[in-house]
Amino acid sequence: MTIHEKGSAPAIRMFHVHKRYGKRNALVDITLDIASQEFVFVTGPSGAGKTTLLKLLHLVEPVSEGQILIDGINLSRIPSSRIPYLRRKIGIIFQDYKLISTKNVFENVALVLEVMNVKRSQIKKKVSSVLRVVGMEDRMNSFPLSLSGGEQQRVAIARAVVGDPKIILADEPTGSLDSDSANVVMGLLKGFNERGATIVVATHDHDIIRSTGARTVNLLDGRLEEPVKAEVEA
Amino acid sequence: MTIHEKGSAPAIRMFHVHKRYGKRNALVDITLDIASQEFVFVTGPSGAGKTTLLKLLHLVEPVSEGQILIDGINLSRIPSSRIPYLRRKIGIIFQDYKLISTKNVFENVALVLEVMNVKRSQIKKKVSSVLRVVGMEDRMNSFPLSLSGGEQQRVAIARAVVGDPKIILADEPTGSLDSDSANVVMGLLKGFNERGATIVVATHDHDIIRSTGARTVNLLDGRLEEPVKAEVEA
Amino acid sequence: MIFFIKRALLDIRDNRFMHLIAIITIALSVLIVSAFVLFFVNASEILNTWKQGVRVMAYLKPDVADSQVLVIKQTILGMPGVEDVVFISREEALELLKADMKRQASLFENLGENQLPDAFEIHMVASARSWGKVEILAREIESVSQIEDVEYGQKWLGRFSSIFNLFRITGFAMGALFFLAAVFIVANTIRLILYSRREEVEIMRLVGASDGFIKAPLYIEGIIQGAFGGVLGVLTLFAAYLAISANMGEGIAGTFFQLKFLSFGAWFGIIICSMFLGWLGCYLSLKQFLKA
Amino acid sequence: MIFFIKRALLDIRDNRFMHLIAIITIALSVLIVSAFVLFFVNASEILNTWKQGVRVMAYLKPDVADSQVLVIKQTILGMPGVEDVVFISREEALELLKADMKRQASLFENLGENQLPDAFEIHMVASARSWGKVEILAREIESVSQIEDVEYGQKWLGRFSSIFNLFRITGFAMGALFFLAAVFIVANTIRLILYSRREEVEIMRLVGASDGFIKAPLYIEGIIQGAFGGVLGVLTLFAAYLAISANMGEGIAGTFFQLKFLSFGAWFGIIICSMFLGWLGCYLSLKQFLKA
Ligand SMILES: Nc1ncnc2c1ncn2[C@@H]1O[C@H](COP(=O)(O)OP(=O)(O)OP(=O)(O)O)[C@@H](O)[C@H]1O
Ligand SMILES: Nc1ncnc2c1ncn2[C@@H]1O[C@H](COP(=O)(O)OP(=O)(O)OP(=O)(O)O)[C@@H](O)[C@H]1O
Ligand SMILES: [Mg+2]
Ligand SMILES: [Mg+2]
Repeated sequence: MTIHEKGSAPAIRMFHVHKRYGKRNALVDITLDIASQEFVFVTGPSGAGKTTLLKLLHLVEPVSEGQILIDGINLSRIPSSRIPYLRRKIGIIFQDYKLISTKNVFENVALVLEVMNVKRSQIKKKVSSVLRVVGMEDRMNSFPLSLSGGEQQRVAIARAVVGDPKIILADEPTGSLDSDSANVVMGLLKGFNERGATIVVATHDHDIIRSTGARTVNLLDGRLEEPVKAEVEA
Repeated sequence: MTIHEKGSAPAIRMFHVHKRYGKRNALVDITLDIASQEFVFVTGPSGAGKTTLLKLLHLVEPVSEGQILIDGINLSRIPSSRIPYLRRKIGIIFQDYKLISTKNVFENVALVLEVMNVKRSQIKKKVSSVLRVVGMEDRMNSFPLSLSGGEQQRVAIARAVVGDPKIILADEPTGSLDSDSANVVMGLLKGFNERGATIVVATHDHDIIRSTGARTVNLLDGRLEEPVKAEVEA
Repeated sequence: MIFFIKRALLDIRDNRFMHLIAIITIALSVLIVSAFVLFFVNASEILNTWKQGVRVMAYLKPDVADSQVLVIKQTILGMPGVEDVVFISREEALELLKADMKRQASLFENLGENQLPDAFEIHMVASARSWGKVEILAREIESVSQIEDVEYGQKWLGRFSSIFNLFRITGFAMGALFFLAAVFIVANTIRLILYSRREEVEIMRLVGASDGFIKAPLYIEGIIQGAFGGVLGVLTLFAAYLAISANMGEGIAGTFFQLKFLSFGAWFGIIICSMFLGWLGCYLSLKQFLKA
Repeated sequence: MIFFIKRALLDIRDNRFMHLIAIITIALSVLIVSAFVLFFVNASEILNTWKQGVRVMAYLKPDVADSQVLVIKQTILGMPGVEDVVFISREEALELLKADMKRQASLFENLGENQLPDAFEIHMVASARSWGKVEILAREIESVSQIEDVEYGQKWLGRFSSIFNLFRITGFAMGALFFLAAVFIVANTIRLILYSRREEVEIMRLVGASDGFIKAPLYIEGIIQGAFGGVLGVLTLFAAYLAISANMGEGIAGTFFQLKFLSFGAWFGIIICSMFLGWLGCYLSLKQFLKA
């Protein structure tokens, strides 16, 4: 494992991680370091295991084998009562958005802050400002089912970043967006990255990867396509 | 309205169609002809009204104003008991897939044929063959929630085409697909088009539009961006 | 049809959890209603056995000739509602009286002539054992010229009838209430189930399924749920009945009264009813549901 | 806490349909259980008024001096379970007897000396009016040397007790059954509701909500549902009660018996119970639910 110079300790370390769903191998022997404050793309064709990788990092699924450390904390050792606190440090954009359909846009985004016990006035301010960035400020009172696909995705993005997380996991965050909106979103993520967040984006949009020029991790059938030799930067 | 020479009568005609959700104008004064056996792209940024347009054609939503004719049938005049029969002529791929999560892949796709009263043995054959085309043949017994985003999308595509529909409406059919899979899907749609189906694809993926070179209808804030002057072909 | 039944069964497999809840709910509803009915039937039975004790005494005038007694007996037997008439001579009456009043028996020791009247004890058929009918009969018997007086324990019977009426009305009202509540609960449960499956139904419509295609298996499922629920409910009731009547047996051994269970026909009726309940639940929820 | 209550109320607004169903279900369950309890209480009341008729007669030996009567009366009054003791002299007894037996009154006309014994009529406190206790008391009284005999209508009381026991046991069993059924139905309904909201709960967990944060408003909602359901159930029962007792009034005007409704305390208790029911339903479903 090479130690990355950008940031201090790696934000995410995966050692020989396997993930099996029944007999199906979704991830095979993944060993990967992501430095603190790094920006990483995960790519690969449909079914390669991108979403699975992010789910493991967010403790949505348990690993089948191997170890994952986030900020030095071993995810297999963490007691289940601590999981919520860990998740509050991570913002996640799900491929299928996962908005609560009985709550409106504002409430969906505000939920993240309510969970953290942020004050009401504070919540209002933060939610409005983040919705403004993704261009959904005037839809605060709409319900997810009355939004277009791209609008839902933008709400999901707002929710992921509203809590100022140290790590942002984004699963195809621009899949439903036209190129202009996509650029806005990528700009937003880069801004967070510059202000210190570690960012992992799963995507199959090579235009975006090219325009960003960050490190790319390539998955194929659950395997790392080429052992990622972390290029020593600076 | 120019009469298209490819195909006989227009498969889809829209006259001054408006669609309002409450006070929000999703579509404004759309007048559009799509010839029988034509291949048309509908583009536009997030929230432009692409999905709304397809929903009107599939009778998911009623028009607020104006008339839509499909195969010469006026959609506002059709009795609700006839709607299922009209829908069986149209294959649709939803932006959010809309797979039934309690049914497995085979059952989801087979449903279209069951509804049409196709014989069991026939169903088996057709479903297998269409799943083979989209590369999901070996996942027939999986449930939608255990599929990756792209896999779900491919099942949705299989379901849309399995009934050999005369019209295929596709809403971002390649949004979750890597470029290879996307090409496979576009090839599939082109094949249907060549065998006589009318195809309408809503997408924001300009690569795909470019590679296909078909007519493009551009929406912006619910309006046709430039009155579509149908280029006389042949 | 077979296709729809197949689809219904597949559907039950796919939605086990919710079907189980529906079945349990139906079973409990059936249990409640039929337990109450059983309770009511048994309690009525008890009151009925008491009512059997109701009899009418007709006292003859002192000078009636023996030859006339049979004629009068026939007359009374011919009246509507009379089941049996027993002649009790004044001698028998005295013996009965003495037996009845052991304590005061000493009273009768230095008794002169037996001045008791001859009498008829009249038993009535079960259906005529209501206060009103007994009164009518009594008046009719009184109109026979050789009858001096008719006695039928007015007070006792009156009190009894009013209680019985009270019991019957509340019993019916409660049975109806329970039944309605059961229908509501089942309908609500099925509505909730359909609600949680509204997406599935919506998707089926979007791929061109007709309402009939969507509804048929749901109805069949409702009926199957009803059948399972009914059987389960009746079996549970039967178990409870066995437990209670075993307890009873010890408690009042050799009692005059035997707990009754429902007849086989009633079993069958309950199960049919609960199938209907499943169907009705479906019907009520689907009506509102497919509109929306 | 206020925050959680606010969230619960918002949640109820967001999920009106399902909360309405939960409330109706709870109301119906409350209705069923309390209707049955009310029925049972009233029926018991009737049986109890009959039981009040139970009395013990103690007959004195012929040669007891008047001066001793008071002493014996005090002795009996001192025995456990005795409420009141009334002395009935032989003269009074004869008058009562004659009044009792109007028909046979002619018998007493040429009666010599009054050979009836003096007696005590003993009334018992309500709690001691069971067969077993009456028997014990009777034996105790018999042991008083001046008492010749004790009579307490063994047969009548025995039959009565067995029926009363039967009634009580089935009543309790059925009340318990209904209650359990209600708990099940409510728990199932809430489970179904949570099931249809499992995605929402799952999403909340994914954005870092602790179990407490998720559960607190659900419990509060359960309790609010319970309260609404309870009030609705009791009100419906009260309406039904008014309807029935109005009917009763006509049917058996001027009857000795007055239908009772639940006391205010009982109302309150039922509502508390149904809040508990809402909570319990939540608890049972959440337990299983958050595991999965
Ligand atoms: N819950 C599950 N149960 C069983 N198999 C699963 C489950 N989730 C994912 N899989 C399988 O694991 C493999 C990897 O899935 P994953 O969702 O990680 O793919 P992906 O790289 O995100 O693909 P896409 O680009 O299509 O979203 C796929 O073959 C998928 O079918
Ligand atoms: N059910 C609805 N109720 C209210 N507003 C709606 C509803 N459906 C769509 N809209 C609004 O109508 C507009 C057009 O939506 P539509 O889904 O057609 O956009 P789209 O072109 O498909 O966008 P995308 O590329 O993001 O999917 C949007 O502003 C959307 O919020
Ligand atoms: Mg994925
Ligand atoms: Mg759309």
